[in-house]
Parts: sequence; structure tokens; C-alpha cells
Amino acid sequence: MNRAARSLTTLVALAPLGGCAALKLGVMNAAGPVAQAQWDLYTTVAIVLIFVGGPVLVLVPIIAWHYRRANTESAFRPDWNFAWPLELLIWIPPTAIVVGLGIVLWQSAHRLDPYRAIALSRSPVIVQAVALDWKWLFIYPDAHIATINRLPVPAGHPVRIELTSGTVMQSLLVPQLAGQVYAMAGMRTQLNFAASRPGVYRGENTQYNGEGFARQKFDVVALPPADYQRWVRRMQHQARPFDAAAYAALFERATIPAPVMYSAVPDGLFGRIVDRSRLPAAQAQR
Amino acid sequence: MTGAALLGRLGWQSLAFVRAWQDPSLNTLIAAGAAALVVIGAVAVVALITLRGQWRRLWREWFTSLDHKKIGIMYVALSFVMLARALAEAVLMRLQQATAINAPGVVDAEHFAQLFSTHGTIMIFFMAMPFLTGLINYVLPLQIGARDVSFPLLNAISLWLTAAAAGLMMASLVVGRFSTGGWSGYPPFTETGFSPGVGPDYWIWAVTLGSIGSTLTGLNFATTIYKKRCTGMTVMRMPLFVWTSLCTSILMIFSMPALTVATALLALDRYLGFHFFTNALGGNMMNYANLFWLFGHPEVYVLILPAFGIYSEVVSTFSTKELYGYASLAIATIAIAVLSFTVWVHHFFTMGQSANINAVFGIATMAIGVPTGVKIYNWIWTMFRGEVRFTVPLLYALAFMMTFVLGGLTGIILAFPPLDYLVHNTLFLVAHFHNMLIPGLLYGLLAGYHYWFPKAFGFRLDERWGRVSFACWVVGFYLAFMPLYVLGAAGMARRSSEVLEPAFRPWLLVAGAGALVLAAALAALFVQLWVSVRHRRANVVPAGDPWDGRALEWSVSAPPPEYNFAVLPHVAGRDPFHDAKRKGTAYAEPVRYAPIEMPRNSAVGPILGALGGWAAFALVWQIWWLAAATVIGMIATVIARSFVRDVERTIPAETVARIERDWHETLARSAPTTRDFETTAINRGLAQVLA
Amino acid sequence: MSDPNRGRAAEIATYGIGYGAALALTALAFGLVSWAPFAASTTVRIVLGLGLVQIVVQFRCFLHITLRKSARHDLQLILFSALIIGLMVSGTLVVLLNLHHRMM
Amino acid sequence: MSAGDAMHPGLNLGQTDAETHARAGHDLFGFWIFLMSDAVLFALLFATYGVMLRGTAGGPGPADVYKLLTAFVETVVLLTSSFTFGMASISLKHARGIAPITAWLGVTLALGLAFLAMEYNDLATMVGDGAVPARSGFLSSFHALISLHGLHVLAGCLWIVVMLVQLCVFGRDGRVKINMLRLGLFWHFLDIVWVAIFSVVFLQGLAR
Ligand code: HEA
Ligand code: HEA
Ligand code: CUA
Ligand SMILES: [Cu+2]
Repeated sequence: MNRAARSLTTLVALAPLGGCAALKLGVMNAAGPVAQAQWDLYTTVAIVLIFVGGPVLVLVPIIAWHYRRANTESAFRPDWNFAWPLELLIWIPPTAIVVGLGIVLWQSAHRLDPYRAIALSRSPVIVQAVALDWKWLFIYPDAHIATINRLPVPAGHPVRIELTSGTVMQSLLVPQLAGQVYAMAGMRTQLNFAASRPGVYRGENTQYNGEGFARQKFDVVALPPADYQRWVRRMQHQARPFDAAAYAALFERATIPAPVMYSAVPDGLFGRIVDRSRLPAAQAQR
Repeated sequence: MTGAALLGRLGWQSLAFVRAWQDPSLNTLIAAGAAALVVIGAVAVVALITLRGQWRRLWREWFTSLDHKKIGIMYVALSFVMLARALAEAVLMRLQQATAINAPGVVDAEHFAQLFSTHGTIMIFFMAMPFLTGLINYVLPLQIGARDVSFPLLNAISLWLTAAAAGLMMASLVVGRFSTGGWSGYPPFTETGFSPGVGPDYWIWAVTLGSIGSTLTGLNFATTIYKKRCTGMTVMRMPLFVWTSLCTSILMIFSMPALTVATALLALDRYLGFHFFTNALGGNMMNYANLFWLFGHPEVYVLILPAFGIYSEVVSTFSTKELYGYASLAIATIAIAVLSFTVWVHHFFTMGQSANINAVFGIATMAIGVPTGVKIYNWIWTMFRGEVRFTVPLLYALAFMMTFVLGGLTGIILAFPPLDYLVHNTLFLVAHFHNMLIPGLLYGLLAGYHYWFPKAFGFRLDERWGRVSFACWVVGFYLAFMPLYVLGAAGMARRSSEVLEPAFRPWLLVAGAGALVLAAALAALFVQLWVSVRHRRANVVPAGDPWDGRALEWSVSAPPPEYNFAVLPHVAGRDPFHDAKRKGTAYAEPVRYAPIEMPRNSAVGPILGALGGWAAFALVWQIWWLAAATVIGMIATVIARSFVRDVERTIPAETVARIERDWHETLARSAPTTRDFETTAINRGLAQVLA
Repeated sequence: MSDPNRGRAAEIATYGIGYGAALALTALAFGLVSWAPFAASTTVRIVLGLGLVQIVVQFRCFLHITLRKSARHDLQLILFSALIIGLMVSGTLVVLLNLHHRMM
Repeated sequence: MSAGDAMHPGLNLGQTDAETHARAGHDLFGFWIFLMSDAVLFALLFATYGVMLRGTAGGPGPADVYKLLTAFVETVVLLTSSFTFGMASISLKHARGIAPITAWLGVTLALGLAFLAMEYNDLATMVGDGAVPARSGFLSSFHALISLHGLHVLAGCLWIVVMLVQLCVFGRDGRVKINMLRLGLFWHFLDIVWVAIFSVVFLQGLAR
């Protein structure tokens, strides 16, 4: 146990050497209401769990050491094997804790259901995300633009992502903003979140899908709403139009070096990709 | 195209060596090196056996044996071999992640994917399962006072099917490539459309063979426990290890079919173009996740329960005290087993089902914490008012209790759907399950290995090297896996062959160092074995009871005679041997010895294993003639065996008498040891009993 | 050796009764579907109920699972299996139909 | 466990020695466990079938491919075979020679093969009409479920043949008896699975 403590100390000692930077990328540096609620829940649960695990961590070394063979002071009762008070102590409090946590769990599961819209006064942004090999396509159906591997959103507005996959099952995670949900071919799932302050947040696919998996990252760029509007307009005018070649390129199994933007995205592109997967295997799977 | 008919998809390109020759890179060279290791290892073993002229003896005394003790040992030996490979892969993975931070690293992405797929598959199916099956095999009949398991031949068949499956895993290193779909093999990624090669097929058939073996094993153990307990051993007098073995067997019986269905349907998709899990034409990949975890969750309790049983035995023995709260331990075990069928959805909280469903399964998951905690507290109360001896097995038990709790608590965090959304598929999850599997399962198996080794081989393992190894396991574990919690919470996805985030580097370096310490731990374990074998004369315990044991397995010689008990025991309490020693009735010699019937050796096990392995290989490479021939061969073997009537062999009373008298003479010659000297050469396996 | 007051005739009768009952239940179920006197959903429910009854009958008459003490291990086993199968099948249907609902 | 106690389900051993009785109690329990494990296999295929019912992908659905009459005839044939197997078990217990046993077993075998032939014919017709398993998820699950049951029946038939041979070679020795009892459990169990199949698959699919 000593050793364990020592190795933990090593870790703590190493942390200043840059370890803390990692933490900034995660939920503990939440940048939106969903992640914030998740982080609050996390800390609540963790505190309760300290009280659950604590007794074991304390009792095991103390009892083992106190009742060591060499200690002739300690009582030795080799036939003692039961006591109702102890029995009740080990069944009832944990059960009570689980009941308590269960209530928290039930409520939080409903409150943080990814399908649940974020209650903010501003209007929601709708984005359609398509998981591809090995990139993400984000369609902004209202603005008729699309991006690959970059997801600009207006800070302070709720974002509602509808997901599908143009290939295998994948999972979209933005740790600082929201948890993940799977994207599956032929199906639509949903993820709601909001960024409460401008910034750049790392997003990724967490479900292994082949060689390019580790590079399938993207940035969620939360812009001040006015900047966002400007960006949208700029894209509508300057970005490359989404044509047949662009559509075909989506399904090539490749990573892309830098984000790509498209304008003139046709209506119903997302629906087309959802339906595409229901075609016979030979056409859909390549 | 006669070549295709004859050899299916097999070609020169399939060989790892050829690939390395044509395209020599670090990556292909590592692959070829691994393949070479397998080939050289196999050749060396064969050569060694041949040179020493041991084939006949091996075949007669081991391969065809139906003795549960030998089968148990062979299982553990198998797990050893597989473990060495899986550990090497683990270290390679950790090195890759520590070096591939905005850099190419050691292996390429595809190779890395094979590494985690084979590592996970091997650790679960071909390290953990054979190891615990081996231990149960060895100990169970001894503990319930039986001469063998219910179906000895079936037992051998299970072993050889498992071995064949493990062989297939090894073959995949040399011929072809393994799956890149992880140990869970999720389609549609593993469908032909996305993984056209042989990889997923290797995975499918290895796992299927293994799971058939495990189902049969579960059936065998459950029947044994139900029907073969000795007189007086009521259900509430069974040693706790027997209880956990029973629950594990029940879990195997009912959960393995789910895996078989999942892999079989995937095979139908891949081979015959069915549409169970495809994207197109009405396939439903979500059902695969559902089926796989219907198996997968109970499976993790299959793994942990026997370890719990081992801890119960070890804590009680080395606290010199009766187990506290037997009934509640038994009830907790049953509760865990039953509850484990009600929580599988927690592995895919993120698939998109409603909050109601997630909440119900989340709460059910947390509920398992209660009986688990009860067990831990029972062990603590067992040490309470005892006399605790810090031998290696007990050290493992202590480290287990302190570390497992942490993993259990992170499990509770994962059970909260909103928190799982954040850390699912990240290194947080990887840290959770290694935190359960290493301090829980592995320490348990190691504790059991140290505890029962003297029983099986007649000499103790070296204590000093045991402690070194233990220290490395603990330090290595914390170093290798605690950083992963941080990385996971920071969003680092599991199964990443490359890292684009320099901020992760310090943690990855620590984890990499930890993996090296773990490798040292394993090395220390091998050194310990070597040292112990060399010094075995000093450490022999022929009397059979080196630890002042409590259950029946300690009441016979070490190693035990083939028939286990010359006279089947009668028991009247929970710790029968412990009580007998106190009452002075232990080691009583019967008035006379009777002849004993034991099953005759049979070649059916190895034959079915070999045919099964070749059938699987043929299916992987689509060599249809071979597949058909081997399957027909298997059916024919079974039918032929049903015509064999001469399946029993009688050990004459005189032989029994001679063996038993020898042992009693040894007993008479041995000086009783007090517990203070149990880890020294004085210990000859006879415990001094203070009435 | 076996139960003394259950002779050969009684055994044949058990199989006979089982066979008769099974035939009747089968015929009833097929009849209901063939002539469709009820709405489809009602029919399905009745058919599934009849199937269950028939399974119990066959367990009783062909497999001799009874409540007697001698068959208790087996009965326990079968009931436990029924529990697990119920959990697995109902869980699968509930979860996957819910998923279907939320995604398609 | 006294011999009288060991009145195992299907265990009608008559005037056998106590040893075989005890062995049978033991061996049959193991076989029951196997059957239950097998039952889980079938149950999960049923669940999969339920999940995939809607996955017709524009191809034929249940009502288009199932036929009530043949399903009924198949059911009656299989049920009858269960009854004739029961008669074989009774002869095993009471009859003197092996002739009645082999006769009843022969009838059972014939019924089993007839069932298989009908089923094969059904599936062949479906395949001929384009209702192949590769057409849709629904058809995949249907074919898998039915074929698995069919394979079990086929295995049962093979087992009957083996038992017929063993009866001739060994007469009614202990192991033959125990194997007959196992086979009995297997055969009756398949019948029960079929009840589930015709209720859940055929009748549910055809209910209007
Ligand atoms: C029992 C299961 C088990 C065990 C013991 C281990 C042990 C280890 N595992 Fe892991 N691992 C898995 C099961 C296990 N693992 C699974 C299921 C996966 C997921 C695969 C997937 O993604 O699909 C995984 C994945 C996994 C990854 C991939 C993570 C990712 O996805 O990014 C990594 C990375 O480094 C890793 C590391 C390690 C290390 C360093 C060890 C070891 O170094 C720890 C030390 C262990 C040993 C040295 C072996 C055991 C030793 C003995 C049994 C003693 C021998 C006995 C005698 C000599 C008597 N494991
Ligand atoms: C031996 C193996 C083992 C064991 C025992 C466990 C035990 C538990 N596991 Fe773990 N788990 C795995 C192996 C194991 N797990 C593996 C291999 C995976 C991932 C596979 C993959 O994806 O590749 C996984 C994944 C996994 C997930 C899915 C995460 C995801 O995919 O996103 C979840 C979620 O709920 C979970 C939860 C739990 C819980 C709650 C327990 C509980 O049983 C823990 C109970 C223990 C305690 C709680 C501590 C002690 C108790 C007390 C001190 C008493 C008081 C307690 C309370 C009041 C709560 N596990
Ligand atoms: Cu995923 Cu429907
Ligand atoms: Cu689980």
C-alpha cells in the first residue's frame, strides 16, 4: 500500500510538468450547460463515492495490520463468524446509498437525455452530422452550407445535432460540451448541447472504425453569434459548391488533411445519405 | 482455379514473413518477428520433446488423460503461453501510445488494431478463462470430496477445443491477419463490406470454439457440484470457492449461447450474405451489440467470481480464522450472478435508447455494488479478530481489496448514463476494466496459483521472488492505469494508435513505464517458478497441508493421488479438515482399502480438438473440402466413441494401499510446523495443531 | 424400482393424454388463424397463450417434469432458465424496439 | 440417493441395477443443463426474429411466404413422432426383447425424416420464389431459426440411427439405456421448440 502511495506521489509530482494541460481538454473544463451539468453530477457522485470507498481503504490496512500474527495483544477468536449488527451495517447503508444514488441517477438520466432540447431563450441551430471514414460531415440545412471536420456554432445558442453514418457505427464526442451518441447508417440519432462561451473545443469519433480512426478529430468552434452569422454568409458565397464529385468523395475511405467547406448544399442531402445505406449491400458498403 | 479449390483464400501473401520480405518496414518486421517467435517456439518445443523422447509419455500421461488434476494443469499451462503473448502486445501498445504523439510510433494503425483486438480476445478468452477453468478443475473435485468431475471425457474435450482455439489465435500471427474489430467485434465494421480479409473470420472461429468449450465446461462443473458432493456436504457447507464456481458455471451456461448466436449470425452474414447486422437490407447492427453484451456482461462476472472464491479461501486460511458471514457471502454471490443478467445495456448507454431504459439499467448496475461490497466487508471481518499472516496470497488479497474498490467506484460512475456519455469508449473505460481485471481477476488467479501450487506439485513457490513479483504488479498497475483515468476524462478515445494532443504526453509516459514494470512482474513470476523448481527439494510439502488449510483438498497428499481420496470423505461441518485436525480425526487410516474405478485415458479429446482446430482454420480460409472432412471426422469420432464400452479402469486395492501407506509413513516422519515457519524449509506440509 | 403404482398402462396413458392435448391445442391454434374469428392482435395473443399451455403440457406429459421431489432439481433448473430466457428475450425486444422507435 | 428416488424425468429404467440408476440421474441432469443452454440459443434467435420482423427491406413479408397447411401437417408429424418416441421409451422399460423398441424407434425416425423432407421442400419453394435469406434481414432471421431447428432434428435422426445400431450390437445395456433417455429428452425438447416456432413464427405471421 505504501508503494501505491508512492506511485501516486510520483504522479502528483509529474502533474506540474504539463499534466494539467490535459485536464483542460476535458469535462472538468466544461464550456456549456450540458457538460457543466455532467461535471456537477460527476463531482456529486465522486464525493458520495469517497464515503463509500473510504471505509474499505481505511479498514483493510488497519485491521490487517492490527490483527497480524506477530501482534499478540490483539484478540484472537478463530471461531467467531457472525454478528447481526455488523451484518446489518454492511447490507443496509450500501443499499440506502444505492437507493439515494438511484434517485439521482433517474433524474439526471432524464435531465441529460441527449435527445432533450436545451432550454435557452435563443433560437436553436440545427446541424446534421454524418459519420464518414474517417471524417465528419456537418450539414447546416437552413444555410445550405456544409463543412468537413469543423463545426462552427454560435455561442449561447442551443445546438441540435442529428446524426447518421455513411459507413460503420461511430460515436461523436465533444468532451467540453457534451457527451456522446452513436451514429449509425440508415438511422438518425440526436445530440443537444450549447457552448456558453466562445472558444475552440475538440471533437472526435470514439468508436474504432479503421486505420484513419486516430485522426478523425475536428474542432467545434464556438463564435460570438454575430461572427457566426458572418461566417455563414461568407461560406455561402465563398465556399466551394457541393457537387457530385464532392458527394462521391464523401465515401472514400480516407482522412483529410484540413477542414473543407461547401456551399450550395442541396436540400435533403442528409436524408439521401440515410436512405443510401438501406440499399443493397454491394452499393452501400463501399 | 484448382488452387482456389484446394487452398481456398490461402496464398503466399498470407504469410507474415513474405509480407515483411516484400515491404520491409519496422511494422512488418515486428509482425514477422512475432510470427517467427511463434514458429521458432513451436519448433523448439517439438524438437525438445522429440530429442528427449518424451512424446509417448506426454501422450500417455497428459494429452489423453481424463484426470481433472492434469486437465487443470494443462489449462493453466495454456493460459501461461497465451498470456506471454498478450502481455507482449500490451507493452507494445503502451509503447506505441507513449511514442506516437504527433509521430509515427512503432507500429502502423492497422497493426495496432490487431494488437488491441488480439490482446483483448486473448486475455479474456485464452488467458483468464483457461486459467480460472484450470484452477476450478484442479480444486473443485478435491474440495467437494469427489474423485473427478461428472464428465471427465467432456472435460478433456473442452480443454482441447479451447487449446485448438488458442492455436488458431497463434496461427493468425503467422498466416494472414487478425481482426481489427476489437474483442467485441462490432459490425458493420466486421462485415465483409468493411473488413473483407480473413481477420474477423479468425476472431469468429477462435471465439466460437472457445465458447463452445466453455459452455461444456460450465455444464460439467455445475453437474459436478450438484451431483458429486461427498456425504454430508450440504449446500450450505460447500467451501466458498465451490459456491463461486457454481455461480460462474451457471453464468457460463446461460451467457455463452448469446456469444455463440452473435458470432454465428455474424458468420452467416460474412459467409452466406445474410443480413443480420449489415447496414443495408433490413440488417440491424444494434442487435449485435445487444447480443454481444448479453454475453459480455455476465462474462466479466464469470471472470471475477472464481477470484472472489479464491480470496475467500485465502483470507480465511491466512487469518487463521473461520470465514465471517458465510451465508451472506453465498447470498451475495448468487445475487451478483442473477443481477448480472439484468445490466447488459450499460455497455451501450450511448446508442440512443430512451432515458427510462438507461435509468433502469443504470440503477440495476449500481445495485450490484451492494453484494460486492458485502463480500469485501466479509473479508475484512474475517481478518478481524484473526491472526493474519502476510504470505504472498494474502498480500494479493489485500492489494485486491484496496484497489478493486477504486475500479468498482469508477464502475458506479460509468453506471450513470450521463457520465457514461462522457467517458464511454475513452481510456477512462479502459482504466475501469483493467482496474477490475488486474487487481480483481489477475491478483486472484495469482493468489490461487501461489496458494494451490504446493498442492499440485508438492513444493512451495519461492516466497522472496513472490514478493518481488507482487510489488511489481502493484506498482506497475497503479503506474500503468491510473493515468488512463485522467486521459479518459480528458477525452482520449480508446483504441487510438496515434495521439494528436501533446498535453497527453506526461500521462502516457507514466503509463508506458507502468507497463514495463508489469512486464518485470511477469518476468519475476517466471524467475520465481524457475528458482522454485530448482530448489524444490528444500521446499517440498509431501504431507500436503502447508498452510494449515481448512477444506478437504488439504487432507490428501501433495501432489494428490490419481484417485484423490482412498475413501470418499464424510463431512459434518463447514471447514471439515480444519475441524478434523482439531478433533484429532484427520489422517485416520481406513481399516481396509477397496479397489477404485477411474476413467480410462482417451484420445477423443485431442482428436476432436485437432479436427476442430483444422475445421476452424479451413473455414477461415474457405478451404471447403477440409472443413467438410474435419466436421464429418468430428461427428464420426463422437459416434465411434459411443461404441466403446471399455471406458473404466480399476486401481487394485493393493495399489491404493501401497500409495496410502507410503504417504502415512511420510506423515509420521514429518515434524509438525507452526505457522511462524510456514514459508521456510522447515515446512513439510504437516501443520502443528494447537487444539 | 420405479414408482410401484404407476404401471405400464398408466405410462402409456400419460403419453396418450399428452399427445391428445397437444394435438387439440395445435388444432385450435391453427384453426383460429385459419378462420380468423377475432381481430389479428387478439388472435396472436390467444395463439401465444395456447402455445405456452402446450409447452407446459408437453413438459408434463412427455418430459415428466412434475412437482414431485424427485424432479425438483430439474424443475428448478427449468424455472431458472425460464427466468433468464424471459429476461433476455423481453429485454432485447424492449430495448431494440425502443431504439427502432427513436431512430427510424 | 436411493434408486427409487432417482425417478428422473423421462427416467423410466424399470428393473435396472441401482448403479445405472444413479448414473442416469447424474448424466441426465447434465443433459438437461445442455438442453437449457440450447434453449437460450433458440430464445435469442426468437428474439432476433422479433427484432427483424420489420426488416423486410421491401421484400416479401411473413404473410407472403408462410403456408398454414404445410406448417400444420409438419406440426402433426413432429407431435406424432414425440408420441411414438414415448412408446419406444415405454418398451425400453417394459418389453422383453428389443424388437418393440426398434420398431417404435423406426417409426419415429421415419416421422422425423418426413418432417425434414417437408421442411426442405418448404424452404426450397421459398428460395425458388426469391425469398432467399440474403434478400432481407427478416428472411435471414427466419431461415436461420428454421434451419437451426431442422439441423437439430437431423442430428436427432442420426442419433436414432446410432441407437438402432447400438441396440442390435449391445442390446439393452446400461449405457444404451442412458443414451436412449438422453435422446428422448432431446427429441421431446425439439418438439417443444417447434411449438414455439409455429406459434411465434407461422401463426403470428399469418394471423389476419
Ligand atoms: C483479463 C484481461 C486483461 C488483462 C489481464 C490485461 C492486461 C493488460 N492490458 Fe489490457 N485489455 C483487455 C483485457 C486485459 N488486459 C481488454 C478486454 C481490452 C480491450 C480490447 C479492445 O479494445 O477490444 C484491453 C485493451 C488494452 C489496451 C488498449 C487500450 C486502448 O484501447 O487504447 C491496452 C493499452 O495499453 C492494454 C494494456 C494492458 C496492459 C499493459 C496489461 C498488462 O500489462 C497487465 C499485466 C498482465 C499480465 C502480465 C498478464 C497476466 C498475468 C498472469 C495471468 C500471471 C501469469 C501467471 C503465472 C505465471 C502463474 N489493454
Ligand atoms: C472483472 C471484470 C469487471 C467487473 C467485476 C466489473 C464490475 C463493474 N462494472 Fe465494469 N466493465 C468490465 C469489467 C468489469 N466490470 C469490462 C471488461 C468493461 C468494458 C468492456 C469493453 O467495452 O471492452 C466494463 C464496462 C463497464 C461499463 C460500460 C461502460 C461503457 O462502455 O461506457 C459499466 C457501466 O455501467 C461498468 C460498470 C461496472 C460496475 C458498476 C461494476 C460493479 O460490479 C462494481 C461493484 C464494486 C463496487 C461498487 C466496489 C465495492 C463496493 C463497496 C465498497 C460497497 C458500497 C458500494 C456502493 C454503495 C455503491 N463496467
Ligand atoms: Cu441505431 Cu436504429
Ligand atoms: Cu458490464
